[in-house]
Amino acid sequence: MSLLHLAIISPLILALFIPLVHKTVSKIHTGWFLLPLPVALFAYFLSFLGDAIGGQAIMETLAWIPSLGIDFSVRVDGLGLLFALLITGIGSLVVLYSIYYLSMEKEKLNQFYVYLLLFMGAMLGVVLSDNFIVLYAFWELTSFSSFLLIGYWNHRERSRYGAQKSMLITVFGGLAMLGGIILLYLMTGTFSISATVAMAGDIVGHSLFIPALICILLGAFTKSAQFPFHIWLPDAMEAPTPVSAYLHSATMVKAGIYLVARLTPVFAFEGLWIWLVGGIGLLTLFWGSFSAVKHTDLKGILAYSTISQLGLIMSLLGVGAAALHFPEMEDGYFAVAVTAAVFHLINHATFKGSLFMVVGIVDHETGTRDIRRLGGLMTVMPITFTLALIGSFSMAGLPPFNGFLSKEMFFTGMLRAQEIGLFNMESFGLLFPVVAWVASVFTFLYSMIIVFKTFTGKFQPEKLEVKPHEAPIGMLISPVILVSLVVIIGLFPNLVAPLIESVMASILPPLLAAGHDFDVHIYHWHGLSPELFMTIGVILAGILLYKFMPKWAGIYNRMPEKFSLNSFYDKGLENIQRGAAKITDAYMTGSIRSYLLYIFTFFILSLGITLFLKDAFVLDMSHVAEIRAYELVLAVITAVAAISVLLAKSRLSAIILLGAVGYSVSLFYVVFRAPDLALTQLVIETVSVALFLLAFYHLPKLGKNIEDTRFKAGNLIISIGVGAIVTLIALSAHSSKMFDSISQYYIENTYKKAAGENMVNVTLVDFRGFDTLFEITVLGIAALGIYSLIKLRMTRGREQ
Amino acid sequence: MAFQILLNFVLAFVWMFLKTSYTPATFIVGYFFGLLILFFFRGFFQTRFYLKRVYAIIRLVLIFIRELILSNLAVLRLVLKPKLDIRPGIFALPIELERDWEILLLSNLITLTPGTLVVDVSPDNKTLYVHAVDIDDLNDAVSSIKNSFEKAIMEVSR
Amino acid sequence: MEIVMSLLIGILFMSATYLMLSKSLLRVIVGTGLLSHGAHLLILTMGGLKTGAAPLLGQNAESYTDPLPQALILTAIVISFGITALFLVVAYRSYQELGTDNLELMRGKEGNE
Amino acid sequence: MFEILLYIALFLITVAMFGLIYRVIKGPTTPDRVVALDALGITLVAVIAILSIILRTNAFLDIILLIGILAFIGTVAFSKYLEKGEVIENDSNL
Amino acid sequence: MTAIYEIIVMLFILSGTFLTLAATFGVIRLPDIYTRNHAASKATTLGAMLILLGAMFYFLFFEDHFNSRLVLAILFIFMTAPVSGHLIGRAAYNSGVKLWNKSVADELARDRKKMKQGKSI
Amino acid sequence: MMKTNNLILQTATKILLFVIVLFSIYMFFAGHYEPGGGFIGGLMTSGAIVLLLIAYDIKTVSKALPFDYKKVVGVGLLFATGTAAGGLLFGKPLLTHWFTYVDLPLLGKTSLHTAVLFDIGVYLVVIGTTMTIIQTIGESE
Amino acid sequence: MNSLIVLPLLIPLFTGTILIFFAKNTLTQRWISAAGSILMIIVSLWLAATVYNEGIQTMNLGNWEAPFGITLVSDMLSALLVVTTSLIGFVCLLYSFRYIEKEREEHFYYPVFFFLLLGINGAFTTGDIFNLFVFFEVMLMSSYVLLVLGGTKIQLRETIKYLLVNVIASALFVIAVGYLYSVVGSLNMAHISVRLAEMGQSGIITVIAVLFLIVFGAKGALFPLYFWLPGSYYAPPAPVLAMFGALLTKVGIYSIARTYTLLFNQDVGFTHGLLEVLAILTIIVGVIGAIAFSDIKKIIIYNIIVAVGVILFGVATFTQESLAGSIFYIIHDMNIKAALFLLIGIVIKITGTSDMTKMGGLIHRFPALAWTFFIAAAALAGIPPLSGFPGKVLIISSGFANGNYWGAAVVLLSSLFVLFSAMKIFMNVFWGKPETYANQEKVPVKWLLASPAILTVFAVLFGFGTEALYPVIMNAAETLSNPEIYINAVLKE
Repeated sequence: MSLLHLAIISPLILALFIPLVHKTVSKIHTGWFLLPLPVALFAYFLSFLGDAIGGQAIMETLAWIPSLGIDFSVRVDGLGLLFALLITGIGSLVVLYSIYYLSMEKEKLNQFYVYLLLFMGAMLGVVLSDNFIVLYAFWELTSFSSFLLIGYWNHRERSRYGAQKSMLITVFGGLAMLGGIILLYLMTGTFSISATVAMAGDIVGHSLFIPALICILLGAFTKSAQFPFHIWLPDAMEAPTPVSAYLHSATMVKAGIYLVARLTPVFAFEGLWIWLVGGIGLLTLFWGSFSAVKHTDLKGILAYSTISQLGLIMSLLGVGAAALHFPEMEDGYFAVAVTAAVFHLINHATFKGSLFMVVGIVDHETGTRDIRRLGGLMTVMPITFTLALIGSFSMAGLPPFNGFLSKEMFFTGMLRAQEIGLFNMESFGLLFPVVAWVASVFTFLYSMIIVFKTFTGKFQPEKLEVKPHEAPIGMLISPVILVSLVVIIGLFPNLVAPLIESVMASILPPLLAAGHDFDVHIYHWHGLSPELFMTIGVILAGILLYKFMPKWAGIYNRMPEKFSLNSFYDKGLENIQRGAAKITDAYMTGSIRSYLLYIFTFFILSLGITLFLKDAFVLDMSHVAEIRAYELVLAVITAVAAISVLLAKSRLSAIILLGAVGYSVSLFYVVFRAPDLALTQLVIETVSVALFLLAFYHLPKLGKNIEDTRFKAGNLIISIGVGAIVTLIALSAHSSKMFDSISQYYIENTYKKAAGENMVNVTLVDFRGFDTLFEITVLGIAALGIYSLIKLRMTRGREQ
Repeated sequence: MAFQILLNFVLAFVWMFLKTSYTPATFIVGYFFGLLILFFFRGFFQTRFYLKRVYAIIRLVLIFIRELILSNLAVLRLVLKPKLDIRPGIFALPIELERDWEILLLSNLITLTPGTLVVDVSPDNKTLYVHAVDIDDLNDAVSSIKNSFEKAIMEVSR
Repeated sequence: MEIVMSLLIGILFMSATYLMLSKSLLRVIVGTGLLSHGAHLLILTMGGLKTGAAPLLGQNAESYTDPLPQALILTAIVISFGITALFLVVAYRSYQELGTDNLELMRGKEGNE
Repeated sequence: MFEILLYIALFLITVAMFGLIYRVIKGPTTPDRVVALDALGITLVAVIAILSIILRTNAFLDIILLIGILAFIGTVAFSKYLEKGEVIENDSNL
Repeated sequence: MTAIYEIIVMLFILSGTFLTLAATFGVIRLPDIYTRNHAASKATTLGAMLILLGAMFYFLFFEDHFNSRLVLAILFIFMTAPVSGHLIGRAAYNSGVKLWNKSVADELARDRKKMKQGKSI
Repeated sequence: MMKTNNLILQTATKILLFVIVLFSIYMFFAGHYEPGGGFIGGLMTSGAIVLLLIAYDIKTVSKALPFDYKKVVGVGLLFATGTAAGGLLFGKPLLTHWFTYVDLPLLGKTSLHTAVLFDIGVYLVVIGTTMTIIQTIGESE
Repeated sequence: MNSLIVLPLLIPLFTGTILIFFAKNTLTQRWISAAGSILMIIVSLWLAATVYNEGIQTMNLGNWEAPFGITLVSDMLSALLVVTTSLIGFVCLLYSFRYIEKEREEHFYYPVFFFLLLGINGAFTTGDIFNLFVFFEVMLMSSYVLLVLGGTKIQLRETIKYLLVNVIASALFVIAVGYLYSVVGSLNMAHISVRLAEMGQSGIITVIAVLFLIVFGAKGALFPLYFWLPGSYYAPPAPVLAMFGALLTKVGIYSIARTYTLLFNQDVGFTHGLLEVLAILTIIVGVIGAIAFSDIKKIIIYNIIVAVGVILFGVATFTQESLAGSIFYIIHDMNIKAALFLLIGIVIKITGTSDMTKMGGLIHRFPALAWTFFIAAAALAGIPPLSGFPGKVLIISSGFANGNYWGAAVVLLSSLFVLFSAMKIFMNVFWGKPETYANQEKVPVKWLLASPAILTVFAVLFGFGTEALYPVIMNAAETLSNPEIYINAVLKE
């Protein structure tokens, strides 16, 4: 257990103490006890920065299940470190923010912070572990903590709905990912991520490679809310805003990005990867930004915006993966997409985090997030307005903020995508920049909506439940810090360049090995490049669309709700449950007869087919005993009696006939030289008949045969089948006697070693006395059971 | 009677002691001598000499077996006769026996002899209701039972 | 003989199955009785029939019938007796409580009242 | 000869048993069946006795007594059931 | 000697068989339960007893084995058969089975009627 | 339902009972050598008690035989378990039986066998079970 | 010779018998049963340790050399299962003290409870195929009694179905043993294995193997034979349900695993292929059932069926890895199913219903209950690092490795639906607006919660401590996948 491990699980450990703290120190907001931890962790992870930038990865291992190759190995390299810093950094800010956001009196803070800490620890685990299984474990933990956080206000129907949805989708992805991991394991024989990366070249052609790739991408896509799995994210907005800011924009949803980045060196050699990651990313980018515009809930807009931004990063990673195919290309030609991805990742965390916090402030101070009820808040909340403005502009890709820089690089990457001379990119590559541009227009549009619909225009206090005013200073600290980062990075982007370089080294290690080094320089001015024109086009088109929004917004209504993915999910879930109920009800009739029919049918079919397929029926007459006439007669009597039971009309005759069968069976025991059996059978038969008679006093008379003919015919067929199968197997089993019975031993030793002469009885009390011991136990239990059954009559409804 | 038998056994054992020989043969001899002694001193007992009763029992059995065989044959004839001209019925049989086992014995004997079967006993144990396959003469049937079986049983018990 | 016995066992199983598929609880119980008879005879048949004298050393025979199946059957007989008894009581108690011995009327969707 | 006669006897008794079984099935009243059943029990004794001779074993002679006892108990139970509807009374003095 | 033994045994067995058969014949032929009961409870019993005696003699003669259980069985059957017959007859009567329509007397019914009246008065 | 006179049955039962019980005990002891054993012995004994129950009624019988049959089951199980476990005390496996031959007066050379003890357990359990079942069913309304 | 092996059987037998004598004295019954149960745990742990250190333990009962007498065999698998059974028995017993009504306690609840444990432990321990039948019957008879004890309408009705199905299955068991005996002339499983190996698996043996599958499948709730389970398990009170759900079906599974590894291991393509198909279908129908209902009892009951499928899928794959996975999973499932049933037992006691649409908000009053349930549910779904995970990973990976992609995928996806069904309970029962229930004050929640909490802690420890268990389980899996070990231990050749 190294310090690094401790750092990762420290949030989990602290989580254990939170309820205690909450209980004992109820006067102070629990958040304050929490805050030092992420800050300290942030500082701690900063200390790794030097190593990471120097290209060194720190590795610590802690044995968990080494026998299965599962170890809690932690590896800090550029990629991991970047995420760790995001998690702890934004975590600190969110905790600080939440202290002011969540009221001490009304909320169950202990639960909230426990979940939050769980999440923080889990997320650190995801990005820092070097073992797939451990990664998966933490991955699921993030899903669960997200589930709990979304359902934090669980008295709300929507919260529960959102929680369930997010969990279903992300856990589904998680499981798919687990499948992928296992497939990878089968190819590589290791669960270690770094080892897998090192073996990447060897497994490309493996038959399991593509399935593994798809499975893992399913995990990444669901987590990162890629189309069509994005539907959970908007509903996750039911969580308290700090949670949305933290989990659902800055960190958890980026776990998928992390996974894709992490496994790029493994899978990128497969063209499918580029297409899937790039294509799905682009689709998500477009769909997210397009859908964001129609929303009126600020958080809804932000949710879709997050989706679209995640798609953007994803598509960049996909396109950037092409760099691995062309190690001979000049530095950064395709890799620029990866650079853009990493850079945008950082930027997105800053501006989107701040925007969420701003929306939280607006919600907190006005009581609503509906832009139709908001407006003109600029004057009331000037600081908030400023923050929102900067954040939105950065998101829209306007200079001089950091969003502009990454947006430019994004265009570069997309433009270069056309030139990838592989996988039909020649023909369809043009789609990439086109879609990217269209999506950017919508991005611009919704960014503007966020700022201007909320803060400018007519102030409508009458639509608000509370009187709005500027937020308390504590609540503003966090967004201010984030926004300053937006500005600082916007102005001095090369501050983060070393970090990006180290991250790229993690994503594209083969290039590093091929002699490249990533030299990231980010420029504000590229000259009059196509990217610049594209940006200008975005702005112009965006403004136009904003102006004429009422005219064209109708197209959103053109898409019927029932074809939307959401209703697909809802209907699907409902239909699955209803269908399941229907199916189950259809065969679980509650009638024992149907169950027996299933069982007997299965009996007949499975054994019959096996008999047939295995050609198992043999008939060997060589060692059968001779038949005497009286035996035959006895057999006929027995059979007649057995069949007449079926026809018995009164219960007494049924019992008498059953007795007749029993007595004939005991006669068989006589004929076949089994005196003990005959004795026992006789007595038991008599006692049984007596029991039947005893019970008859309490039972109704045998009703008429109510069954109709079809019912009877069905029964008859099944019964004949059962009888036939039993007979056939008996004949073959007897014919394929292969060995002498072990009972010769008994015959020899009954007198010598057990001092008895009746072998059956000696077997019962001595050789196999154990059977007897428990057989009488069975009898004893039956006696107790019957006694209690008759004596104990509990009234209904006490238990159920 | 039980006392007499017991005494006889004791005497037999005493004989064995005296002879210091514990074989069945000695026992039988001892028993025989004891029997003799008992016979001679029978006047000292309130009850009859028990061997008499034994004789009565044997007689009863003999009567019974005779009846059994005879009436079995009768029933056989009845059953195998081509024409079924029987006249069955239930008749009441007043009895003088009192003890349970006597009644049991009587009814068993009645039942075992073909042609008659005890259907019920009256609540006061005074009457047996007997089903007969062929009641040719009611009084005949009653008196034959009373004369043969009941008397023989009385012999045994009294 | 084994062939005859196998056929007989088949018939026993057939009757048992038919009875168990009927609606009346009592018939079902009778069916289970037949079923166990069939099963017991089967073991005996499978052990080989009439391969020697009864398995008593007092018989002083050269060969004896296989005693092991007999011991097994004995155990099975006793067990099935216990079960039949319990079943019977369950049947009568449920007739008391549920007021019917018709199994079709006893469905009760999967435990719902 | 002895053997053959035994078999004949066995056969005849089997015929008798069939006759009784006919009565068991035919009825018409339940007591009829019980009567036949009781007789069947006794016939069974005879069958086993003859079988014992055929098989030349005394292993089954216990069964004869047993059947005797059981047939008796069975008949008693049946007739009590027929008469009272229940076999064992809780308290007959009520 | 063996031949004589065999003849003795066979005599018992065959006569027993004959009785049994006859009894069955009666059971089938006779008109009502009461009369059938006669045949069943006696002739059968006697037949079985004869066969048992035959078996006993067989084992006594040929296997030199005096089987006490066989004797006991004979006695037992001897003791129980009439009781069974009685019980069945009574059960039949009490459960309301009518006598054959050609029956000539039913004094039990008469007495019971009397008793009832006596009680009711 | 009118009361019936059970005199014949009851008297016969009194006599037959002893025959049956004696026979059952014989069966029980014969088990090791002849057909028989704990099961049949137990069942026969309970058969005798059943006969009593039929001939009389539960009240009378339980007055005459005041056993709690469930406890008889328990005792029987303890007997069987105890005999079985006895071997463990001597370092032998469970159910290891032990026997010897002794010369007893009158009875002659007899084998003493722990299997008989085990069989007594079986005997008791069988009686207990059968009687519990029959008695409770009989008692129930 | 070590007498340790019989103690897990003798102790419950003895305790159960003693308890018969104290029927009316519930307090004494509780003390005795607690003592017996604890003793069982100690002994079984000791046994497991011995097996681990010294190899397979056997005892030739009555000192009759194998294969002539009955041999008890405790290999690692059976020892592990015995340990788990004893633990769950103890926990359910503790729970029963406060959950079971006095009337039931006075009517032989505890003795029969111990006989049930006896039957289960016996079935796990015996090395004789017919003796297995006897133990099955002990177990079944106890389960009938426990199921019907109380005599409510639903109990009676469901007992009839349960009884009938099991009577049939038992009869089939008997005839299967008969067939097998006819062919190989032996009952000792190791000996049968030897003889089967000698003769090669002829067609008839395959048929018998399928028959055994039907027999055990009916008890273990395999696909077309499981219909009796949901209804029957619905009827009894929670601790009984927990015992049933956790243990009974596992005996069937164990038997399948035992026979299909030790006896019928030659025509694997057919027999194990069939088993595999059935296992997958079992998972599917289980999942369908689990998501179909809004009754919490039923949801968990259907989850039993899912688990049966998963475990048997591992058995069907028949590699050492997959068997290890199945063993991991079976132990996990016994533990967690017991926990879940005990938990919903508390919920039902509090709310007086088992319909989750009629409840809500329990988390506010009973947070500990809610969180225990949450963790248990996560463990049920096989979320790492809880107990279900290692088994599932092993089963899936060996499924993939053997080219059974669809089967493994079904196993994988079943987790999702299992989680869904369990979380549905969590959200509907524990989340939502708090409501008040008539019984909520009267239920001794703290006491009752102790039992499932213990089990849940086990589930957590099991997950984290997988490494500690790993050699033990691999030991068990090795014995299963390599019958020679078992045979040599039993026949000592």
